[in-house]
Amino acid sequence: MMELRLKPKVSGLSIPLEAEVISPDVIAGKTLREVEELRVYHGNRAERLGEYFEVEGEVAAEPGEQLIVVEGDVSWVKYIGAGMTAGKVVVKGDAGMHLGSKMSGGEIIVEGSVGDWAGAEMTGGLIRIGGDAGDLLGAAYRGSPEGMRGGCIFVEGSAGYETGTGMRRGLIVIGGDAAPFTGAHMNGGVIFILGRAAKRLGAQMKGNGSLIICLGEVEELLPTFVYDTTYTPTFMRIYLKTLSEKLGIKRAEEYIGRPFRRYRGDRAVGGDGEILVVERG
Amino acid sequence: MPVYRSVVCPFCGCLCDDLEITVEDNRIVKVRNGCAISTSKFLHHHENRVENPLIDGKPVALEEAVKEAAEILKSARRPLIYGLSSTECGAIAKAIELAELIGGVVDNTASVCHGPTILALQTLGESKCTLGTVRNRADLIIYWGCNPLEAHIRHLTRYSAMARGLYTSGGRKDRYVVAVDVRETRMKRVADLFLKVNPGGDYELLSALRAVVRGYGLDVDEVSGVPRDVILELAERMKKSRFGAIFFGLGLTQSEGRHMNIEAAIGLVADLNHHTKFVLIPMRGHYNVAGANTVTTWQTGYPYAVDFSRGYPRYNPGEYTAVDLLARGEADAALIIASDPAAHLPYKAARRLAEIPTIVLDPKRSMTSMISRVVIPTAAAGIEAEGTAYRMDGIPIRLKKLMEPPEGVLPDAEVLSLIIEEVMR
Amino acid sequence: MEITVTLITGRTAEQGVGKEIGKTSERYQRGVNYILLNPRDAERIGVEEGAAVEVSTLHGSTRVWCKLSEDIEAGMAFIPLGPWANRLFDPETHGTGIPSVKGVEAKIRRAEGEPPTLEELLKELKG
Amino acid sequence: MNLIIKGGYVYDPINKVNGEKMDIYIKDGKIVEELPEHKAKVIDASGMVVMPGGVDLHSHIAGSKINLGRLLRPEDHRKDPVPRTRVTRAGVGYSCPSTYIAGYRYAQMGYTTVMEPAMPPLGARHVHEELNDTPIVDKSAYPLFGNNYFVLKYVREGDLEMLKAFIAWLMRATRGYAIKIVNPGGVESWKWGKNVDGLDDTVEGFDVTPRQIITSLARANEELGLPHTIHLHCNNLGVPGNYQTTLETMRAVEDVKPKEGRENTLHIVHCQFNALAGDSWATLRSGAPEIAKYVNSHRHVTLDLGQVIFTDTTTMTGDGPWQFRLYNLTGNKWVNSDVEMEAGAGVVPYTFRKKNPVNAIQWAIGLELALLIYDPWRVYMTTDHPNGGPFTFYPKVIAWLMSRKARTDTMLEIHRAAMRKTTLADIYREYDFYEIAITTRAAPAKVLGLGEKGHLGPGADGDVAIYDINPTEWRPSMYREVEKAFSRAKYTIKGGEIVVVDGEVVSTPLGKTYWVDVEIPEDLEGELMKDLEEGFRNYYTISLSNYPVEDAYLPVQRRVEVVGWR
Repeated sequence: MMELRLKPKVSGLSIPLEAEVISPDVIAGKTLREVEELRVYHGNRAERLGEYFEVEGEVAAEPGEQLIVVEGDVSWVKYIGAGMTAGKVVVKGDAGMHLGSKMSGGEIIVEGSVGDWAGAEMTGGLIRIGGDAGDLLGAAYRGSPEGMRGGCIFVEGSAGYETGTGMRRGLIVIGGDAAPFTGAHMNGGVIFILGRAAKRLGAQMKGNGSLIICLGEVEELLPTFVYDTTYTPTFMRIYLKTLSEKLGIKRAEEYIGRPFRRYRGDRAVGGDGEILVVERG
Repeated sequence: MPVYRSVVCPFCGCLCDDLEITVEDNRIVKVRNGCAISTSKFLHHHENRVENPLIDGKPVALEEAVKEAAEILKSARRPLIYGLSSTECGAIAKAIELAELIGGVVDNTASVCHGPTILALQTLGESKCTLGTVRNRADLIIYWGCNPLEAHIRHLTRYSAMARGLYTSGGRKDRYVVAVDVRETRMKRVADLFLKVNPGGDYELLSALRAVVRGYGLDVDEVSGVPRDVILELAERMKKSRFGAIFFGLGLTQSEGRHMNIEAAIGLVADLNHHTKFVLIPMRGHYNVAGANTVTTWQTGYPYAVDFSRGYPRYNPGEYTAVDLLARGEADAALIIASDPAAHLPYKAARRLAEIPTIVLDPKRSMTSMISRVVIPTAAAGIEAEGTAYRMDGIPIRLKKLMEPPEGVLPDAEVLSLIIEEVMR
Repeated sequence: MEITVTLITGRTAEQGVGKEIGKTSERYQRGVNYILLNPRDAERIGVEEGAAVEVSTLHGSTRVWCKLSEDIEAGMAFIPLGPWANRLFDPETHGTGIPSVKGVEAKIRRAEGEPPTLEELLKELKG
Repeated sequence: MNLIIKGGYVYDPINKVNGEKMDIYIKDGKIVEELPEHKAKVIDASGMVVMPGGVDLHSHIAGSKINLGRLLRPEDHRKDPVPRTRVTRAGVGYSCPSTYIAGYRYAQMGYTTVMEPAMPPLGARHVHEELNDTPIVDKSAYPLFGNNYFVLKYVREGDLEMLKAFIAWLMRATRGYAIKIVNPGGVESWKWGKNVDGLDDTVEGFDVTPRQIITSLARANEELGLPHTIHLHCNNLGVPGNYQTTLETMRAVEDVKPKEGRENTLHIVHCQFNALAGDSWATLRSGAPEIAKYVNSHRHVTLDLGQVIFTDTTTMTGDGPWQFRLYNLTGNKWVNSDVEMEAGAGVVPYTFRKKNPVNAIQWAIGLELALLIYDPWRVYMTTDHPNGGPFTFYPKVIAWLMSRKARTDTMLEIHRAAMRKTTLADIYREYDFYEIAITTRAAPAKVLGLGEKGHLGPGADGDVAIYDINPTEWRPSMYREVEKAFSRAKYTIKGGEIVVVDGEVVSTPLGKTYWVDVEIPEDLEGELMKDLEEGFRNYYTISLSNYPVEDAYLPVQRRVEVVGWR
């Protein structure tokens, strides 16, 4: 891959910068000069990317060959990698809102934490977040019937409210704690929670194979989820192995062979989704 | 001395329109039919007024204040226009035009009251009706997380529990009334059934009711402090009613769960429509907060939290809402119209208003006006200026002008027009 | 002595009446600078009707007058919305635009001094 | 400004001009016989089509219902953001466009008159406020009558005089233009969660039938001599087999005598939704041939299409029970809104899919109606915006009407039910430009009774659309060109002012609002007011005196005076 480096010239802007141009799809095929001239938006002003970042490195011909490395904290930059279809973006610090929203392919790695709406309505690709995720990770934007429709998000730390709202397909793995309403309106897809799951998990979850797997403690389940059985699902081994091997979550393997309590719901919507909670001990 | 009849009260979302106001020497001397708050509003409208346009607390000419306001807004990168729920629709329209012109954000106070109701509606829809439909038909009325006795004082008698109508000639005795709240309010005395729900437990209770209405059993003894039997009985009563209505307030929107609480209520009501007729009506607080949402929606497609920084409207509560923009330190200038966010928003957000150049349009002095760079007094809509207001159920009503505003004081819409002209200059 | 309660905010008719006279009016200030406590809770922290109490949450603290009533049950407290209450709340809206101002955990104890006046609040707000 | 439109191929069916090369003169906003060239701006229209400005008699563009649609659908707006320009405001488009954008986009297609067809009287101010923010086009709104308490009361009492007085009063109170009826009786029953299932069902709580409501209102309408006929959304909309209800409805008013100078007494709206045959969704087929057969042999009926477009749209009607049905069919989000004493509404997002057999049949039915009814003066192109699809797809519908190839190409992409369950594949008829001019402007203007609209004769409003397509060279196989030309008018002229050039809005005057004013005889008015006062006191939640819309809401108005009683 060809590596393009963006070094922030400023830090901690109070008015965030909107820079959906930080995407292999936009940058590939341009000259460095053209990359500097790309439009970014600071409040109501349209400005040059080059005013905010030093641009160096190499530009690839195709997005799939493009690696973009953002060197530093850019929690003040929104829409990094939004809508990208291929290539790779690495952020060596925090990133702002809407990171990788609506992306359909490629990979984004954030070493720090991300703001709200990361991976919202994404349909493919991989997002890895080293720190914490904000609210509405992989969620549907307001009014949309569907959130994440494919791809994978892995957060090492905790995830905020309404993670995976309206999720239809794909995988979200939360290494730390999950805030309330994780998996709300889920209608397909899988969410793993390794830390503590807050209440209202899977609220208004419909079914369609929706699955929330809790490897940590669960604060409280809604009264509209009903205990079904305790068993050792065979598919779990495959999932846990995948987490370990593909995402590097070695501790997932500890849960192989462990029994899970299965709850079905959400009956409030006549749903038939599943929450699997690992048996303690 | 002129007596105005059928006057519309510009205080709360009830917009009662049967007031009789007596005016003597350009002063209101008598109010009939008004509630305590309404009477206070009319009788004291001349007190605590902003007497002069001010810049940094010093009296200036209107032109100067307008010029300063335009200057501030023009040079800002992330200007916020906020308030708008206690003025008439013409002013709201002008505020949106101005926001568009300066590439700013326009938000209204719905974002901190019934914004969650709108978020829920955008996910699920909503079954609702005008208040007269409840008056004429409802035989079951539930007040959930709201207290009309404090906030919508004539609601019970004009529109709901006590009102008599086409199929409810017996008034209160033709109805079963339920109140649900986290504490025992005075509504307990009004209701046939009062349910005390644990704080933050509304979502669970609504979900449980919904599951029961759908025909599921309930495997737990109680939900959020309400015993199973009570839940089963209430669900049955809802299904058996001929026309049911749930009124709800900030007890649902501002507590844990926020829009998800409203989703649970909307879902419950939608499900009940498979058994009978059921509606859900938010108790909108400020008299024209519904109008602020309505006008913003027809002009921009979105009800509040609208960002024009990229030339076209974008919408995202949590990102473009006033509390968030201020608390994150994003807004670099603010124009506040007919609202007092410095007194009501969380401190961190209020603090930001004091840090940035803030402009206030308000008839009266407020916390916000006292920390603002520019203050422009305006005529009180519904007393000194006419215009449209939308009732909590969406009915548009014409506010009346009963008297002249103080010398040189213009309505909000006209001041905003002057600012727009100045910005375009 | 300090107790932990669940704090509720809201509007009251009295606050509405005062607000319509004016934000600087005596009646408005009286209508919003208090906390409603159950007498048993008040006893636990050793305050009476009319005493000043300090209310604090994770996000801030404020001082208000204490009003006692059986209308509020022990373990809960009520403050009308306004410039005294707004110092207690988290501005975080979790992607909704609305802060959570009902059902917040708060600690209450007897206050050292009197509650701030509106002028003092203003001064502080201006920084 | 004076204008001369030179050398275009003019289609002006009201004046029987069929593609003749001629010049059009506009002076002070009106069409005139002739103008000296040096006193006017000249627009060269040679090689182009010149028509009167388009007239849409049924499009939900203003008021609480469309605004609920807007409120409900941020995801729809995000697909189509519209930035501000030097002359135009920002907004959103797609299925629920913001008011400004609706005005611009109509003008961009060469439309200059648009009617909002469902105004709940209590929400009349809202409708007018939105119409005032809908620039360029002239407009009006039709108040809802079919489930109004006073209408039901006077129908039950058989008191036609009071019914007429009430109609006259409500038209003035709401500044309305025509009598709109939506699922008569059904919407009232829906307030108890019920519906009516046909013309002779009894309305819950009132001892009247839909048949009585329709015929009484039609009679009253014709006796009053209102400019338009009753504007009816039939019972049983969206129910398989409902074409029979539609036929029965048409028969029900056969003996209503039309007002002088008019042949028709009934306009059936978005007929496609009411032309379903078969007895379930599985056995659904087209009922359009039967309806067309009836319409072809009876002069008293006009209808509009409600053409389906394959896209994601937002359905919204005053027909609450139908919207509840649709919600149950789709599981999509659902808004219901009942209006005390008068009306109701519902909103449900809906996607018409090419591969869905029902949608494919619906698509074909709309076109069948347009093609099987011989007289284009009685069938009008609409999509019932946004129900069948957004109005911005009109050029696509025009292409389907004008080109069998366009229809065939679509038919090949969609579910075969369109071919098997309808007659569309067997229809060879293709509209020409003259017929398009009839169905999109001349005929709707005529049926609305708008004498100054829909034509280019002297005295007409200076509303002109110029499309960059040469009719002498055009062939039906070139349907994409016609679609393109009608999407972006070369020029749109409104009231003598150039508002669109090359498909871009260059000026945004505020159009006028039409309303009908009928004077009520004094004694009758006295009796009516007594009744109204009692009704309002007992059942409404606003005072009678706060009900009528003030003149402030109609900054540019055109009052159409009607002598209702002679």
